[in-house]
Amino acid sequence: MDMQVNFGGLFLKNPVMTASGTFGFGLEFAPYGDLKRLGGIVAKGLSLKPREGNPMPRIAETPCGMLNAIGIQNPGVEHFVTKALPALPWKDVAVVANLYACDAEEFGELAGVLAGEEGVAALEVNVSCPNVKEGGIAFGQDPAQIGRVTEAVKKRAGNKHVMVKLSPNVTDIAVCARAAAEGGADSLSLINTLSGMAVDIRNRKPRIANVIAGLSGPAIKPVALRCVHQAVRAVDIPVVGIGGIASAEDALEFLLVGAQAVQVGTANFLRPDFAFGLADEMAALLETIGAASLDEFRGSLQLPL
Amino acid sequence: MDMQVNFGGLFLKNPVMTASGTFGFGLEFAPYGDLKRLGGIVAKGLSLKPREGNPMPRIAETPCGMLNAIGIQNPGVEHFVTKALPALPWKDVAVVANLYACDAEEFGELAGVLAGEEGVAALEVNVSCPNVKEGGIAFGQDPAQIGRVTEAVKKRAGNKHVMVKLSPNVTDIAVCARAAAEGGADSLSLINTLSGMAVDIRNRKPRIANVIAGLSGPAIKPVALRCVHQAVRAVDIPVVGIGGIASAEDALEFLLVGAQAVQVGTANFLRPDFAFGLADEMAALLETIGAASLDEFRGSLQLPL
Amino acid sequence: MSLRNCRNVKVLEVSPVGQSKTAGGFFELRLENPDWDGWKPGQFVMIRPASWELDMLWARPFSISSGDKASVSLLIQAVGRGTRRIAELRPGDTVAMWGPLGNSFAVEPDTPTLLLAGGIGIAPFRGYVEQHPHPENLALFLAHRLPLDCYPYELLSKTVSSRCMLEAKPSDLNCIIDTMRELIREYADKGGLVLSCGPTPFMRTVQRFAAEFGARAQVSLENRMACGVGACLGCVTKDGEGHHVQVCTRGPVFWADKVEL
Amino acid sequence: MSLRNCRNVKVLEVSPVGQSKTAGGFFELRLENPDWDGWKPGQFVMIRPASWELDMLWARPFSISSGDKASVSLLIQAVGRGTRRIAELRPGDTVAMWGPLGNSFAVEPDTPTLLLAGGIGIAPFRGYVEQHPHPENLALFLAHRLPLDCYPYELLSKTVSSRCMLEAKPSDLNCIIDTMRELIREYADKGGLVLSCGPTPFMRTVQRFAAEFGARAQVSLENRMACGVGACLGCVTKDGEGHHVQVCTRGPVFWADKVEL
Ligand SMILES: Cc1cc2nc3c(=O)[nH]c(=O)nc-3n(C[C@H](O)[C@H](O)[C@H](O)COP(=O)(O)OP(=O)(O)OC[C@H]3O[C@@H](n4cnc5c(N)ncnc54)[C@H](O)[C@@H]3O)c2cc1C
Ligand SMILES: Cc1cc2nc3c(=O)[nH]c(=O)nc-3n(C[C@H](O)[C@H](O)[C@H](O)COP(=O)(O)OP(=O)(O)OC[C@H]3O[C@@H](n4cnc5c(N)ncnc54)[C@H](O)[C@@H]3O)c2cc1C
Ligand SMILES: Cc1cc2nc3c(=O)[nH]c(=O)nc-3n(C[C@H](O)[C@H](O)[C@H](O)COP(=O)(O)O)c2cc1C
Ligand SMILES: Cc1cc2nc3c(=O)[nH]c(=O)nc-3n(C[C@H](O)[C@H](O)[C@H](O)COP(=O)(O)O)c2cc1C
Ligand code: FES
Ligand code: FES
Repeated sequence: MDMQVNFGGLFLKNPVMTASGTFGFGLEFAPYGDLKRLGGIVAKGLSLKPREGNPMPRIAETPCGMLNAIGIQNPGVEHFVTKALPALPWKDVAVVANLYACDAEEFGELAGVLAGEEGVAALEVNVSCPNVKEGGIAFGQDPAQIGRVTEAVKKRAGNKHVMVKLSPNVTDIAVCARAAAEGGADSLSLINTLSGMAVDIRNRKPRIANVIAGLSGPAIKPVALRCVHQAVRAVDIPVVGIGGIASAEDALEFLLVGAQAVQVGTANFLRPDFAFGLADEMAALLETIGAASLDEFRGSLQLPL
Repeated sequence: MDMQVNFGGLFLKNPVMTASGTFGFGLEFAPYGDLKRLGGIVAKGLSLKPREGNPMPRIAETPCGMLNAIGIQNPGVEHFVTKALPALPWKDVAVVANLYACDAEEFGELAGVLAGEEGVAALEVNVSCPNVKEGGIAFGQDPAQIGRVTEAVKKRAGNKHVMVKLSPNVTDIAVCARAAAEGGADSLSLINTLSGMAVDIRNRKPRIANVIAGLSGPAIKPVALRCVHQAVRAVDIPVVGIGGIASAEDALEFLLVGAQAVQVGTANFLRPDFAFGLADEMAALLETIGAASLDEFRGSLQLPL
Repeated sequence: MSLRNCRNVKVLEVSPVGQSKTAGGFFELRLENPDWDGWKPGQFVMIRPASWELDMLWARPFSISSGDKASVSLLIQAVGRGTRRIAELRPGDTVAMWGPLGNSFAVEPDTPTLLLAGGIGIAPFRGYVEQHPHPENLALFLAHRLPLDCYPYELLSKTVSSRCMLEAKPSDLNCIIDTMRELIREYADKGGLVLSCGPTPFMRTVQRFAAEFGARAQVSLENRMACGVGACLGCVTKDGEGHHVQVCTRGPVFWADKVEL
Repeated sequence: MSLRNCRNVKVLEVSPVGQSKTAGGFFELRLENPDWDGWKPGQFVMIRPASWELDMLWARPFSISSGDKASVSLLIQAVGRGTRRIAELRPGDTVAMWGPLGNSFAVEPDTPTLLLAGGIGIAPFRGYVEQHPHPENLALFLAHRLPLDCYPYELLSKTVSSRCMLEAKPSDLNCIIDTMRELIREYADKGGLVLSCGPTPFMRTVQRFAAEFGARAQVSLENRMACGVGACLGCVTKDGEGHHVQVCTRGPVFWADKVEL
């Protein structure tokens, strides 16, 4: 089955991308599979300056999920452009840069640095930063800010596809989706992690030094599906589904509710070769369940009247 | 260890309550344990009139969790007062009525019916109704409405303890917590279910007839702990922790972040005798980990400076 | 205070069923009897292996197929994740079990009684036959999709007059339906009793012909269950008046004219 | 293209370790060798039993303790949910394994080398001893909390000069620390090499005395890991300049003066 997807000028050989922060810069996974088998690689979050990230401990296991508060540790956008990007097979796999900043100006600057990079297929805007401040509302939970950041990135992104990544930690994801669309986003990707926490009753401390952390993995799939379902119905731009995908069936569920493509995050930790075979498994499963094509299947969820 | 708790005039023999909608009217579980061993029983959601609830299918299993969209099927408050309550050992276990309505007036009326019932120890106000309308924002996600409903219930509740149950499907749980406190709530209970969804790629239909459903069980515990942590810090009134509790350790985690008591929901389905032994197990575990008393342990989470 | 309870019991035996053994994924699970006073055919248990820990939260419902003071037997078809993992249990493993749950099939010792089973719907009828005071008044009809030797058919066919039909191709289905029609008409005419257990479409067929010929018929439903004790309201069906009632406590057996399928 | 890969391998054997058998929860897990070209002592693997399905998402890291063309051996102590479930594996079960991962201990064939093991920290040293060209230059010191016969001590003590000390009461700890101090001083004085593996407080003690006496010392860290391949940044430690570096790829072995513990 033909698995190519093409939306908003972004071409993917197949609908499987790897999610930011779970696949390094891609090269870490090269020993476990051929990166060219992937539809896309979303690189780990990039900031203008290098960041050391949050103190340890940063990760904890939870029922069918995990918490992380890495705090966007990264070597800075410059390092990515000069060291990582050239080593990636970007002619054969869409490489997406994931942008992290805490105000619109900085986002614009980051976009400016990446706009001229031939190897970058798209920019993903991480307006979620759920890990960074304890309590309080991240600016990505405010539709007005989402719109402003999207505009700022779009203005400096040249002809790059701009994908805005939404946080599920909001009262109404549809409002956030519309804010990004109105800000000029070429597509949306969702969901980022759910805001969560874990504690240790023995030492009476949070299990994550940052206290509040981001929940990911199969546990959150029902929330992710619901958010994607709502976003698809709220906007006309394409939507990329993320959250808890750990099998071809999971991935197809997101396509069924209308996603154009998916990103695989935490499942890359279950085994490092997970993402490589997924597109083939999806194609085989589509045939098994009698779908005529990817396009025929996508968005074909039958809702009760 | 002394496990009694007493907050806002509500006395519980121990901090273990059963969560609304997961324990029927309590009597369903009488064959599996002595109801008097529980700290409290929160009865299934009650409306003024009997309700048939949502169409089938209403439940689905998810990774470490489940979805439900029962739609508050119940025989109406009158039936509860005349048939169920007299059969419950309410002198020996706090029986809490869970109120469901979709506007402040109706909530007030419900409170009025129950205010005079000696057997009712407290009223829990379910402002979440996440299952009932697909998409759209439930009125329980609006702080202004939460305040209004709380006032309406409080006004008609006589001297009954009023506990307001919060939805986690909001941008800022602290704002909702404060709205309930300012509306006169005697305590808060949280969380209700997360808004989620599941689909079947074979028949291309939602797994739940209502499409959107409520996610509960161990999968959501990290979100629940985070919400309770934030609520405890936002208000001065007592907080009851709910969400994914499936062991004594889970229950103590909620007490550690500052909850006065807990409610056990989905775990009652893992085995019907689950809730009965929990308080004893909690007491034993508190001793094992060297807690001097319940009060010493409660809220003793050490946060980084 | 009640017959029901919830106990951790040990697995005594897991053995494939039918001559073809594991082919159809049918097996018999024998568990310690947790001090039951007794049970009635049509009743079921909820079981949840301890090894499931926190993934797959719900126990699974199975008809009690046989049992004595020492053990309880279930006949199970592996159809999904839960039943496949149950098939992997080994003697000595721990399983939480509660029951006996629900109501049971009507027993009228002297009435000619037809047992209609669709596939693994045969499970409760084993116990029905074993406990019936006059098995000579019973007749079994099994509609099956897999080869007959996958099913625990012989456990019953030795005792009661039995017939079976294979549904291998679409036209077979018409034969089966015709046969059911004739059988139900026959039992209606002689004032007999029709008891049935199987997938929902099978039950609907029973219901239709029972209505057509005025047969006294019962259907046993297999709705998905979370609690098994009437609390979650996830298993409901509509009763004769269109009200949602719990299959686990008001069923699983319903008179065919008192339930919407 | 690389020595590393990820494969489903079969469990060959799960056997208790030490004369007291299961008492301390120590066992040896032998797995099929997934076509490795080779591995170096100090390197580790990530393993994840297929039976974990979706609960417990992360694989668990274990030092490669021994191995040949046919099999890979791990020495494991059951300390939590994951290791307890690994202990329940049976021959024939499927495990996803990736490796060999990380760097390895320094090998200087002619240098007197002291191996300091805290508890199950002894695991990588078995391979170290087996692969070392001149085991006569090696000496092992094991600090242990459970009876000695719980540990795979004999596997090494037959080949290299070995000593061990039990930490049963608080004063024992002081003795152990004093002994470690003397040993590290001795190896510093003779220009030897000190290699260590054990819990973090144990590593800190090594680090402290190595600094005090200027010993060349390596520590192997056991940070919690999710991916094992350098991607998740969940396992980081601070290097000599205070930068966060991945223990899984930049370690697990660090020179004691180039890491903050
Ligand atoms: C009162 C009662 C008695 C039963 N007695 C028996 C018995 O004696 N022997 C036996 O083998 N089975 C019996 N069943 C059915 C059995 O409970 C299910 O097959 C089992 O729960 C499936 O679990 P699973 O995890 O393997 O399937 P899942 O992976 O959960 O589902 C697999 C497939 O089966 C469907 N399914 C799951 N449960 C049901 C269900 N209850 N009804 C219809 N479709 C379902 C799912 O939609 C899915 O398509 C009984 C059910 C009930 C309610
Ligand atoms: C490179 C490396 C090599 C290792 N080699 C071995 C080995 O050869 N043999 C062996 O038995 N173990 C080894 N370990 C440790 C082993 O990985 C852990 O014991 C295991 O992951 C614990 O999993 P669990 O699910 O049983 O424990 P959990 O239930 O996850 O945790 C149980 C307790 O152990 C603590 N814990 C869990 N993991 C670690 C950890 N990595 N470090 C410190 N504390 C932890 C938890 O905080 C908790 O208190 C190694 C670890 C690393 C990083
Ligand atoms: C360890 C870790 C690090 C992450 N880092 C980032 C990041 O840098 N930028 C970002 O946009 N999302 C980040 N995420 C979120 C994921 O990209 C993804 O949105 C989320 O994990 C949900 O998908 P999953 O359930 O498949 O993991 C991170 C997730 C994890 C688990
Ligand atoms: C089947 C089911 C029915 C529920 N019905 C109600 C209800 O009527 N009223 C209410 O306030 N909460 C209801 N809830 C929510 C629970 O009381 C609880 O808040 C939620 O399930 C989270 O806790 P848990 O993870 O322990 O289940 C229901 C939950 C389930 C699973
Ligand atoms: S299974 Fe819960 S009410 Fe029937
Ligand atoms: S375990 Fe993921 S970076 Fe080390």
